[in-house]
Amino acid sequence: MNPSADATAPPARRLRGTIADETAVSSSMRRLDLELEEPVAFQPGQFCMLNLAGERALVFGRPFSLLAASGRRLSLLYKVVGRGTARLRDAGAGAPVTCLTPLGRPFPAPDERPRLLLAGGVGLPPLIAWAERWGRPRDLRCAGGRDGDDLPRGLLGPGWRLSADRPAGEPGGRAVFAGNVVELARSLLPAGAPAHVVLACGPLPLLRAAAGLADERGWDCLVSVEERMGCGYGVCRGCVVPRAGDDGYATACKDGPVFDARALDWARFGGEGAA
Amino acid sequence: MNPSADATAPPARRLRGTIADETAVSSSMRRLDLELEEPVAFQPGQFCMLNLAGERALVFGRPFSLLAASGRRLSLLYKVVGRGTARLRDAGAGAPVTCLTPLGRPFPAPDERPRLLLAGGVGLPPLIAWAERWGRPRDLRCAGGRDGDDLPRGLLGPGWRLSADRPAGEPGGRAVFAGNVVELARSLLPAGAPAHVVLACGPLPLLRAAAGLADERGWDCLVSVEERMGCGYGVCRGCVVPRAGDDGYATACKDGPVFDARALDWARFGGEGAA
Amino acid sequence: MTKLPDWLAFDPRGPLRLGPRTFPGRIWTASGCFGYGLDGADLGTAGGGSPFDGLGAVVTKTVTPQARRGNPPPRLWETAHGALNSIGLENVGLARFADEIVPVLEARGVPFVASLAATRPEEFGDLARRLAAAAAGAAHWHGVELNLSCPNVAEGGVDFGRDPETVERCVAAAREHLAGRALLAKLTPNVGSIARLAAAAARGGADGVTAINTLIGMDVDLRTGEPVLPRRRGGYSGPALLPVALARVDEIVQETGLPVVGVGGVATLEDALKFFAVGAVAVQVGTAQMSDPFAAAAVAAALAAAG
Amino acid sequence: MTKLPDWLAFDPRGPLRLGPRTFPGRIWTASGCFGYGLDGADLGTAGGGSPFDGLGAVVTKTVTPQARRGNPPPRLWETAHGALNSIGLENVGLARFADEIVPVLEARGVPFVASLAATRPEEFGDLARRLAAAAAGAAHWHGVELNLSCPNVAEGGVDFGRDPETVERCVAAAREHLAGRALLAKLTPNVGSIARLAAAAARGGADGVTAINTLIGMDVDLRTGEPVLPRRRGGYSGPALLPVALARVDEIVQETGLPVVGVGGVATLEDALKFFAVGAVAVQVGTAQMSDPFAAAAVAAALAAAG
Ligand SMILES: Cc1cc2nc3c(=O)[nH]c(=O)nc-3n(C[C@H](O)[C@H](O)[C@H](O)COP(=O)(O)OP(=O)(O)OC[C@H]3O[C@@H](n4cnc5c(N)ncnc54)[C@H](O)[C@@H]3O)c2cc1C
Ligand SMILES: Cc1cc2nc3c(=O)[nH]c(=O)nc-3n(C[C@H](O)[C@H](O)[C@H](O)COP(=O)(O)OP(=O)(O)OC[C@H]3O[C@@H](n4cnc5c(N)ncnc54)[C@H](O)[C@@H]3O)c2cc1C
Ligand SMILES: Cc1cc2nc3c(=O)[nH]c(=O)nc-3n(C[C@H](O)[C@H](O)[C@H](O)COP(=O)(O)O)c2cc1C
Ligand SMILES: Cc1cc2nc3c(=O)[nH]c(=O)nc-3n(C[C@H](O)[C@H](O)[C@H](O)COP(=O)(O)O)c2cc1C
Ligand code: FES
Ligand code: FES
Repeated sequence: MNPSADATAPPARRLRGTIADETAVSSSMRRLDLELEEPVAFQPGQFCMLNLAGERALVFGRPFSLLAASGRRLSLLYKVVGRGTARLRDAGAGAPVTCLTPLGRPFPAPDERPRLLLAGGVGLPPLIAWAERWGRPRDLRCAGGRDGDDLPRGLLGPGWRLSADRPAGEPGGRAVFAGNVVELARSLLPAGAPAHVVLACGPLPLLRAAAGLADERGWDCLVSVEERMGCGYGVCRGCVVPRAGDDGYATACKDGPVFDARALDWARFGGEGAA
Repeated sequence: MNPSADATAPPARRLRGTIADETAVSSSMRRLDLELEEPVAFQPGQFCMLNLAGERALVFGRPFSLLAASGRRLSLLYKVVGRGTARLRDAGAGAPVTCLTPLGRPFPAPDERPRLLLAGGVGLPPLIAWAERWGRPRDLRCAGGRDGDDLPRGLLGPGWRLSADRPAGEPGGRAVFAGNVVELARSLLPAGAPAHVVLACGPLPLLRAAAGLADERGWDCLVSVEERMGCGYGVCRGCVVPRAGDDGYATACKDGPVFDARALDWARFGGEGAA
Repeated sequence: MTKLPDWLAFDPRGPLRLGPRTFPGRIWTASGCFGYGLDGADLGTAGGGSPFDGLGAVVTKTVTPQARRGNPPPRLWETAHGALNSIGLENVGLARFADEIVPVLEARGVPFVASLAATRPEEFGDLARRLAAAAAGAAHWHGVELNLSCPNVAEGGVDFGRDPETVERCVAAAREHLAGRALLAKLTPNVGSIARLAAAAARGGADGVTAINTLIGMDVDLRTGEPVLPRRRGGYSGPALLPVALARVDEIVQETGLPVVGVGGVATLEDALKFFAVGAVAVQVGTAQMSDPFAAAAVAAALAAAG
Repeated sequence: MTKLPDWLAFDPRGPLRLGPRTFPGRIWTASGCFGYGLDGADLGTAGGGSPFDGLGAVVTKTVTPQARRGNPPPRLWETAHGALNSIGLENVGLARFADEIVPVLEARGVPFVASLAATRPEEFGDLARRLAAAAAGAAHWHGVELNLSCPNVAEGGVDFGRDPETVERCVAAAREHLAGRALLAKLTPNVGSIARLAAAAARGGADGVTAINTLIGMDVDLRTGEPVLPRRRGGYSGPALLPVALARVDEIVQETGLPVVGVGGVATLEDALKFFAVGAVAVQVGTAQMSDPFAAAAVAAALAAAG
């Protein structure tokens, strides 16, 4: 099964803009709204390369999945994990940015088969966007977090099932499954459940477990991978993931970030993200 | 004549603080008020090494003469001429700074002889501070600018005579002499005028002309020099000026910035500042 | 910058004559930082335009005799003031480059310089011969840049390119097959005298040299105490490099007078003008081209607009 | 950083045994960036304290056989990510250093390493002999660092320090007179293999090496098109250098296993820990010590406080 190659999204542009709004949406996630030069459109699963402009620019932009676009307003969800995301958080409204977008191959539009959405951590935005655009009641949507407080509940409609490794209280009043998101899916779709197409986005262990589940059941599975990126548009070969079938690599930014799980060599897949 | 070696100012400290206030005081000069950890004292002619703290720190601090101190509040005058001063201006109130102060040998306290104060451009603050602390009516105070609009008139009491290379209108309502500040002094103190001790601070051409005037008349002359600085406290030998008598160098930061004009080798003095 | 400085010894807005070729401009992209000159063609800005507008040349990703899969990830690491890379010369190999990429560049009218690397002088000759045969009629193929300085491959690589005699032999071997094309040798800064390497390249018949390739650099992950790159050390590029690149270009120009294409840390017209000031005849944009596909085109546009 | 990482191979808070000496700590100041260890003694902070608190050693400004007046100004230039210097080894000469400075350092109890430079191996021997004689009883004089790598002097300087055989002979000449003191050779990064230089220093009898001295760098004044430094090129130091210094230290440790004192771009405890991670036994603070006299002391304090 192929991620959309013939994406209907327009070719990417490098747009200037400013930070319009920045706000916490959970204990660890923040929403960033950009106001860009021109209206933007995208397909769920695509991303942008975002950088501050001027003196505070980073050497490389940072890849962020696209959550929503409306006119010239573009929205992301992000977590502060290092220097770049800290600088974004501290930049403040009005800070000038540059944004190369939309990039990469999206999750395909649905066919008649039900989808199993598996989203963890910063893997949420593309699947929230997908569900918003294309979700149907028969699709199963699962979002996982560390303690439940880190899930942006305001953005997860009632259709979403939640899990947490170590569930805290129940601030959102919604039941949270204790375990990871793939365990949640297994509990809801025991052996013999009808076939689902898996769409997974999150840290590597989640993708690995999702691919494992799909493999077991003989389901199709699409995963969106995360790799450190330099360019985001295919020229630097910095963002590679191991390709199945030969011992070569595919780029996360241009061949992906969405891949058929069978197109990747999971044995060689690891490194820093595996921790 | 020696700049004060036995300064009564306390030894320098490296203090943290924030930008308390930043405002334009003329067409080209700005006033910066810092709020520091501890109260500070200084002698006119001394300076600080100022840097932004945190991510916006420059590789080196920048030297600025001290204009005034009151409690933990320290004030400077500055001109935006490059990257560092632009960054200071843009940092905004509340921005964290570090400040090593007070540094260098000050202008000495007066004796019975009248003083001729010659200040140009960013050479104003130490002489404003000197006049405020020690000025007497018999001292002649001259401040020069490019067009008159660049003089911070609000800080120059009625005792100051003003000059401008190309006088603009008369916004301050005060007569402005057309010419440089040394020409102004010559017009006020023609040959045969009583001896003055010259205190000069400003760009190199001003210092050179001031030293020339003093030499002609046989007056004592103290000049405060500007050099690019690395450390400000004597360890890097980056800020040197040519010493008279041998072919060596003195440091502007520790041996100066105030020198007896006769202690410097004016023939070798030049380089970038000479333009 | 709205006016070109009057100290410029030549007008950098004009075309560049280098050996037997005339390049349409003096702002180029650097090898490995803009792929094979294919990606990015569909990118735009709010004002329209293409990343290729005004470029004097695209130096394509280095190709080797055989395809290479490169090093395992992570291959790229941002440091506070630059970037580390350890791509390991991943490339499609000369055959696919000549057969599949050159025709597209030619059809699109992209002026390009092919970057070649090998591990023995004869191989450089072989690469040049094969490319010259395959691309004989390619009007937009202006020349070859011999990458004698990649720090990220085990065999050959930077050590190889530190020996003047080897440099001379590699250049001479390629020169033989490249009549009518400009030939540049790309030199490493991880060496005592880069001018000696440049002189050796000239003896081998190079029309000029490109300086510099990356410095050797490293970073450590404080959570693990391990190098961030699996191969420990990699190539250091980006803004931090600019003063080093300027010094190395200056050294070559002052000591040899050869035409130098400057590269290292260039992101703006001001940066490029510094290279012209020390005598570079053209300038390449590398790391900056990765963070903004329009970086080189913007420098070229600013240069063209400067009065 | 409130906890030391558990991957550390040794406890960097302890004293350092290097050759025949035990240094009180592993955070030092770098030569040329903290004068002769005299200035700054009267500086304080709001919390009290002195810039010398907790320092393992001050490496004094390099001294030469005769006093030198150094290069004409400007001698220092800030770039976007580092600093260029062309001080030109201005110094008081060995005699005044031994007679006037050593006694004060000794009286104040400042642990110090004397940095020496000359232009011929015999002169290094001579410098060492004279210093050893004059400072025979100095308990706080821990050792000598031979500066084989200053880029800012016409004679000798960096070219001199690029030849392994010369390095070996300089070290051997000094070693003879330095029984009971630690002997370090400070190496240049402007070279192909720094490990070969380190190995040569070890053959000459060095107890370890210091790496790195400055890279060759340059900047241009866009108003004039001229180099900002009168001697065109100078030494590049500061934050931009950190990845290069780490790589060079790593290269030496991996290839020779010698004790290395790391220097280049260190400003924080995190930076220092990266050097410890690649195997450095101590770390020097250079450019950062200029912008903040308490930089090295703050790193030492943070290290001491880390649990
Ligand atoms: C296609 C794609 C889409 C992404 N979408 C989002 C998103 O919607 N929201 C979001 O918060 N993050 C997203 N990420 C991850 C995000 O790009 C990184 O968190 C960010 O680049 C970290 O930058 P930093 O400077 O703060 O961290 P750094 O200081 O660079 O690194 C800090 C930590 O983050 C890890 N890291 C750095 N870069 C990446 C990366 N590209 N992928 C995985 N781990 C990384 C490092 O290993 C380290 O642990 C996405 C990544 C990719 C490749
Ligand atoms: C003892 C002393 C006291 C000073 N007092 C004041 C003051 O009270 N107010 C004030 O505005 N400025 C003062 N200066 C000058 C001030 O330090 C410089 O203007 C400032 O460092 C420039 O920093 P920048 O990064 O903006 O400029 P840069 O980008 O570094 O340089 C821009 C321009 O400024 C010149 N310049 C840079 N540094 C110096 C310097 N140290 N001396 C002379 N020219 C320099 C450069 O040649 C260049 O033309 C003083 C300098 C010294 C040495
Ligand atoms: C990701 C990456 C890949 C590179 N690949 C090559 C290459 O294949 N061949 C080559 O000659 N140089 C390569 N370089 C070096 C650049 O062409 C350039 O010489 C260097 O990065 C310095 O310029 P910069 O600071 O503008 O990036 C690469 C650099 C980077 C950052
Ligand atoms: C102003 C200045 C003067 C220096 N003088 C010397 C010197 O006399 N002897 C020496 O061995 N190194 C000298 N160095 C090099 C430093 O000791 C150090 O090796 C280099 O600057 C890299 O470290 P840093 O990035 O921490 O500054 C000097 C560096 C600077 C910036
Ligand atoms: S990030 Fe450059 S190729 Fe993918
Ligand atoms: S600025 Fe360092 S000695 Fe004066």
